[in-house]
Amino acid sequence: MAWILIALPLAAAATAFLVSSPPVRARLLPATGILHLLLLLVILRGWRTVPSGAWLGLDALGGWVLLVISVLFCICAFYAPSYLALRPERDHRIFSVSLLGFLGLASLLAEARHPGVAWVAMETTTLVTAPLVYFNRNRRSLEATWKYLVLGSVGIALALLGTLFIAYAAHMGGVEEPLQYNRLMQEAGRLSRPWLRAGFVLTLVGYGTKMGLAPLHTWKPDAYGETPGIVGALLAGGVTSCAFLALIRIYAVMAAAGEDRFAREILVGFGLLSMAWALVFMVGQVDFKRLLAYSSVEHMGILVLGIGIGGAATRFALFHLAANALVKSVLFLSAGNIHRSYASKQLPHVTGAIRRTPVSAGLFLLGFLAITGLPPFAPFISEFNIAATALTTGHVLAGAAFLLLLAGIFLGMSDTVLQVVFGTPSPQRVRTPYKDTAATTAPLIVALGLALVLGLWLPGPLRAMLDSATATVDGTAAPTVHLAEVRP
Amino acid sequence: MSLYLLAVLLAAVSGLPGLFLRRRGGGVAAGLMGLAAVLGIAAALRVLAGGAAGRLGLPAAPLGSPGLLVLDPIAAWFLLPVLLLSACGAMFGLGYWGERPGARLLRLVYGALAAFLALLVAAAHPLVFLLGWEGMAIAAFLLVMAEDRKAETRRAGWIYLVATHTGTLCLFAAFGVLSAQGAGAFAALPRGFAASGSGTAVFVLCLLAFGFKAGVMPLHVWLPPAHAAAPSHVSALMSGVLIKMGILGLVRLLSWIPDPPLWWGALLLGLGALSGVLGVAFALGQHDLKRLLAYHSIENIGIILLGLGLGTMGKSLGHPILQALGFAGALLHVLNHSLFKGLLFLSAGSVAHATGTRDLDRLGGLGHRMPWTSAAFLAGAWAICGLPPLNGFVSEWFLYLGSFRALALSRWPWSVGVLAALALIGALALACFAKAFGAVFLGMARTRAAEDIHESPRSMLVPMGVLVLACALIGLAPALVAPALDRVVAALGSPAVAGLPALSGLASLPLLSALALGLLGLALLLGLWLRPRRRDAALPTWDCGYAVPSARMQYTASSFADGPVTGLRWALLPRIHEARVRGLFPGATRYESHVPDPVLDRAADPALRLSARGLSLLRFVQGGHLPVYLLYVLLTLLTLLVWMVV
Amino acid sequence: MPGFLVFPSHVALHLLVALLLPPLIPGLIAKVKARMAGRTGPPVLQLYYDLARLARKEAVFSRTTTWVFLAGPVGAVAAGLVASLLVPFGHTPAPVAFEGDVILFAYLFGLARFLTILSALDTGSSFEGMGAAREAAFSALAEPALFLGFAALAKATASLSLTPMLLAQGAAGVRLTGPLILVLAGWAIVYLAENSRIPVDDPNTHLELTMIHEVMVLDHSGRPFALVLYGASLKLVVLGALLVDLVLPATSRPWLDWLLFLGCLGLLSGAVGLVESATARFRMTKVPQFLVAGVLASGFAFLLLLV
Amino acid sequence: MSPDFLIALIMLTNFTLVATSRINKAIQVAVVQGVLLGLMPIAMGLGRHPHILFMVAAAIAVKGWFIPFLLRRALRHVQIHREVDPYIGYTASLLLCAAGTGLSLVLAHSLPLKVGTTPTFLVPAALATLFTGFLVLVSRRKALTQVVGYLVLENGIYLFGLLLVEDMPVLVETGILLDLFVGVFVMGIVINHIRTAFESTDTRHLSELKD
Repeated sequence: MAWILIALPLAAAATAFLVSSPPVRARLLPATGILHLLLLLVILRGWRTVPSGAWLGLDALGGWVLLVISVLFCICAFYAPSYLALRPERDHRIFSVSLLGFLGLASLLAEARHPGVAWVAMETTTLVTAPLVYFNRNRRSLEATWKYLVLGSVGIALALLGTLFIAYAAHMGGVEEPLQYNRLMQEAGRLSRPWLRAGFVLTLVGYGTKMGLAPLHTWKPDAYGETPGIVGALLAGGVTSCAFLALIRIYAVMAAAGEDRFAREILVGFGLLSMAWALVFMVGQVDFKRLLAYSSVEHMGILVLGIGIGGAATRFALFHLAANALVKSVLFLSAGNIHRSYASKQLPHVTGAIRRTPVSAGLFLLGFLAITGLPPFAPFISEFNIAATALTTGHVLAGAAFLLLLAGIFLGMSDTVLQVVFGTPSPQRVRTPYKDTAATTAPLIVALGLALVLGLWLPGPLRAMLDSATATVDGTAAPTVHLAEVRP
Repeated sequence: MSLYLLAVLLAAVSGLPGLFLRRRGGGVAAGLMGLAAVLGIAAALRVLAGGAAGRLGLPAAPLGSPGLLVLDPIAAWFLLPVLLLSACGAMFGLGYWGERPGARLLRLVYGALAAFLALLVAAAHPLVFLLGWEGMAIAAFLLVMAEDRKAETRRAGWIYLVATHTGTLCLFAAFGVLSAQGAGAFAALPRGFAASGSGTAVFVLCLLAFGFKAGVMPLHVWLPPAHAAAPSHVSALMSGVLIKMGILGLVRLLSWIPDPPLWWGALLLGLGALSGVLGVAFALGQHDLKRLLAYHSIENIGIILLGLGLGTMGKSLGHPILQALGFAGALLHVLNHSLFKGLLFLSAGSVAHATGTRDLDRLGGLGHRMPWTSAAFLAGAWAICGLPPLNGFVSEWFLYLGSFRALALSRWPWSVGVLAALALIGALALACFAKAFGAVFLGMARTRAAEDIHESPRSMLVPMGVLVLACALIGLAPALVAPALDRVVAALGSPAVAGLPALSGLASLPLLSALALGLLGLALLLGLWLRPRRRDAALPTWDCGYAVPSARMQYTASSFADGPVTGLRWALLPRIHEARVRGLFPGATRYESHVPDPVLDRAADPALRLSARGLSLLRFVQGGHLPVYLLYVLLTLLTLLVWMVV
Repeated sequence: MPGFLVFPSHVALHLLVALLLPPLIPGLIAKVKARMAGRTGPPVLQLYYDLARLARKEAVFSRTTTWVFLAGPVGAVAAGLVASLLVPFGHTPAPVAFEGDVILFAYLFGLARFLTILSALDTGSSFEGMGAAREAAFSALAEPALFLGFAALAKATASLSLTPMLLAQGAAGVRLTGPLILVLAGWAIVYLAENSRIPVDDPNTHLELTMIHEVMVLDHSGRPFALVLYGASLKLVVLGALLVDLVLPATSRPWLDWLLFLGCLGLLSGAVGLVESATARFRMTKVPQFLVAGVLASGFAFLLLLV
Repeated sequence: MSPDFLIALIMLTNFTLVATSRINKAIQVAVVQGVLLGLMPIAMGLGRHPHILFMVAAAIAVKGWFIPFLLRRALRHVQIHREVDPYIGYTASLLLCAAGTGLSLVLAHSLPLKVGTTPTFLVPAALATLFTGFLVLVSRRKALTQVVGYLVLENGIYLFGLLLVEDMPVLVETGILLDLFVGVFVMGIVINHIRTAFESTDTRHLSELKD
């Protein structure tokens, strides 16, 4: 049954390629998105029963990530028709095909039970998203695409080598094909430690490049800055989630092999470095889309930091994946709307957005506050608990650095965001015909609403799934009971 | 409890009907807020009168802590000013803000702020507390930004947002460390915790977090600009109750600690003295009425901290009387300051509303045309200077009593510092409010703006009147609040001491009331005797015989404060712009003095600018060259591989 | 706790002295000064005549003023009278005494000052504004001197009420001599400053630019001015009582106590007259130094008590 | 030919590559390396598996013919033949390449091979080739040279894959073939776009986006 989640979007992509009417093609996106989400919800009920020898199948971890991606895709897909209608000059055949293709490949990645399959899915994801980055077809977007592709390809090549190393580690330990994750984890004790470590390092660098961990993230601001907001949202919440999934699957093998200390030290380092690097570029950032890109780097840092700290933080890192994806979609899409309205994404030109596009600007502001940890939005729950776990489980320095960096980032980000949102629109700036409509804002409101709900209440089945996913990642059987187990 | 919840709900939705009504939305909002205040205050009074504390917990209670919201005496005590001031502010807003564009949104957020404040005081779980805390902060931020077209407002809003968020992150850390103490972190902590490393961390972090909110020097950076920029009824609410939430936080923390180390109290005292003295000193140098009031909030937070410090010292030393007097003084001052500072901000708003300026040197003589506003401001000034027979005197009196008592406690006379600080604060505050009231309401109008004015509408005067009455009530009959105060103080006491002595036994409150009434009666009699009679003449001011006195010849606020400001220039570092006078017949010249904020303008701002420049120097690392980016990948890989091998 | 009507006859006497005696003191001072200068001088009761005359005369009010203008004189007298209830006159307990009345006492003077300053500012006169500014600035220094003296006495007597604090001194005897002298010195400075006497202020000068207190009441006339004058003399008595109480030896007979007290008050007035005859007014810039000396004296008194 | 001999030759091509300044020659070196790599499985005695032979054929076809063809076409169009002013000079590049090879030996030393595996130098050679590819990517300015660098980097991975291809054919073959496809896609199509948009393939033009 699981294959249908992959086949449906791919079939839709093929259809999109064949359909010639732009409006019909545009409507294919939400239709596929919602269908995919519904199917996913049905299939997810069986996450407990993935056959151990299968090549494809949704376990809790994959299900959780795919659910995030599917919801995110739905939000973007519902936003897409109105956005594409605003840009009639662009043919969106390739665009639609790429979007749908991405969904199919993300499903493949989430369902992959084998590191090789996961790698293939990741690789192809890079390929199908490249045209999205090039959507604007100008020199700047070409440059962004070039950087995205070269860095992405180098990264993915390293990930392949890493995957091969892990396979060799298994080979050394006498574990032979097929190397499903669960087999790797069960037989983790037999894997060759040096090869496993080297493999982890290579996959970390490889998938880390795709995720955008500093200093491997350098393609990110360029790519996010030059694409439409909708692509930014999908890249920041979707592609990064895919890479993160591929990475933590390998981490899970490390953890099962008892090598997690080594891995976690590196992850904490990457997490803090990413946040610090993001901080440097967020202070005084005049381009609000690049600002969001650095914010994405920051939050990728938080994700790996959470995994690195371990314990309860692992669970909240996974939770943060969802929180970040939802809020980032709000931010990127509202930034896109503001960009549309001003025909600029740079600071001296874009001020007083609250007066031109009140809804989008309000959502942008709220999204900013949410992503920086305003309760009761979901990112607050994860950020607070990651900090609390760090401080109470002996990672005092990491916890303190985490909070200091959050403070600095807030300082930098708030400066730009407030300037964009408040004040008076500069009179010289030509006013484009763009106005906030229900179609361009409703998906954002839904996303923000979901982030709010998630901060207050996680439905029982989802919580069970999250717990199981956490157990998968760090190899422990039961999740630790924690302060924020119950949310008000 | 249900009354309280209803009040929170009403406050939260008070702005909603206005979104759909074409007119009268403000009236509805004010009405709902008033209703919320009545209900909530009734609930609070019931608890303060000895009723059982209300609780709201999740039915399943897997939380391990007794409730999410608990309306205990501490909560009830803080709830009083929250709701009273919210209601007064909402009503004041009717006339002050009216139906300008954005008024609906303003009311909506104002209601939300009131609701979050009311939620926060009763929060009994870290996450609920943080929810209320941040909700309050963001709502207040949006209100500060009400006039975001002004660059000054945007800057103020940004500074506020950054300061409050920094504080919140400290709170994250503090609650994080506390969470190791078990799920019920909002409950009494074990003995010995305070002296441990975690205890120290929690205290320092809480001090930072709550200090930012309360505006303790040197964490007060956001306070003067934000209070000046916000609409006045919002300033009143912020200065009156929002900054007190920092105090609430400290009070909660102290209430969980059975054995605070001695240095906690000492640090609180030190910070209190610093805030108090410097707060009032900087207030003296201000020209902007609302900034001046804002610095006085810093001063009063200092006084409150002095009280908390005294109480904490008493707790550490096992001295119940000191504990009772210190905490009672602090808590009563919390309420008092809300009342008179709310009153002062509202009357300052009334002035700004009528004249369109807050610059002291452009006002003057408003007392003639705005008699009620001027009387209200005078009452506020009277109270904030701690002069009898108003409420400010009572709380300061408790603190004096406490620190005099502490003199006998040990050979080392630390409390003489408290006495000196209180006395100095009192004298400077008096000078400052004489300056403020004199410059705004007395003498002659210095500009046209101050001349063509009229008294504010009744909707603005009534809230001021209510606050004046409240100030007078506490000042004249402190015995009425003493039992309630005893209950709140008891919640702060250490469980080891069987019970703290009642205030009525420590201070002769009825005698004080009698003297206060005597003073009033005497003044009334004398005043009646003096009031102008038909025989009396009305002439221009004599001015030593100068024939054409003009308004410009009046002593300005800056000149008035020049003495103390010059005396304190080593601390205030005023910037003086003065043209040199040349020749026998010099032309027109001007003199200006500014007192920049020591932390914001002299430290934080330059430091931020410097670090921003420093960070921008680091930006070369991402210069757009793909090979360099690839080099990073390579270097990362090599580093990790080497790390792995080594 | 001693309260109202505990010693009815003493209370009545106390009230009588507080109400009627004050105008005599300025007369005494003036007389001493006149004699020192070789003049006959005005009658000792001159101020009583002045007050009676002013009370009858019509008043002139500036058009600039509001009701605040009247609050100054009213506040000064009302606060002074209430304060007088808290001070023991001689070795008779004050009519009202309770823990912490020292603070009320100090703050009542603060209240009087606050209202006087406002009253001056209400005229809009530049001279009066100037005087008000000086008053506000100098009082900020006088206040700590007063408070530190109280702190020293509180430390010594473990009490916070004026009556026990002041009256314990005579009985405590030799041990307190050192600190006592210092407190006395500090308070003497406060006394001169608060009552606008030379060398801080010259009540008789005619150059407004050099005045502090007098310039603040330039516009008061008639009944208000009567209250101003009365209030000033009341302050001389009440603050004088503080000084006198510190050194007054106790006797066993109440009437002797009273007599001694009144005599000492007279002596104090004479001393003020002598100081005024012998010294010149300080330059305005020297005044703060003088007041700081007072603060230091009181502060040292406190420190000595710790040793 | 023994596999060790081939490995030595491959290492030699690495050094040649970093020392060359002419783009055309760099492409030629890459072709030679691609063909040498193609011969490796046969030298290792893996020739009996038809699917491996298919992979070898595909690799040689793409690396030895298709990509060089694309590159040469682009080269003709932009009329650039030399790598002028590289970020890292040729001598320094050689030294770095040597250092990378040394490092590879050290790293490989800490990665034990299964007993009896031949050729023993496969792992250091793979890592050295990887580092060489990286070095070229990092040190050269022209997009075309960078593509060559990427090809060499991939060659390193291919080389390592040979260690596993017999035991885990599915994993290795899909991986390597897909990687090749990406190489074609990325390098072919995008270079074409860059050429038309910028009239040059100098990556200095591609550094407009920065902070």
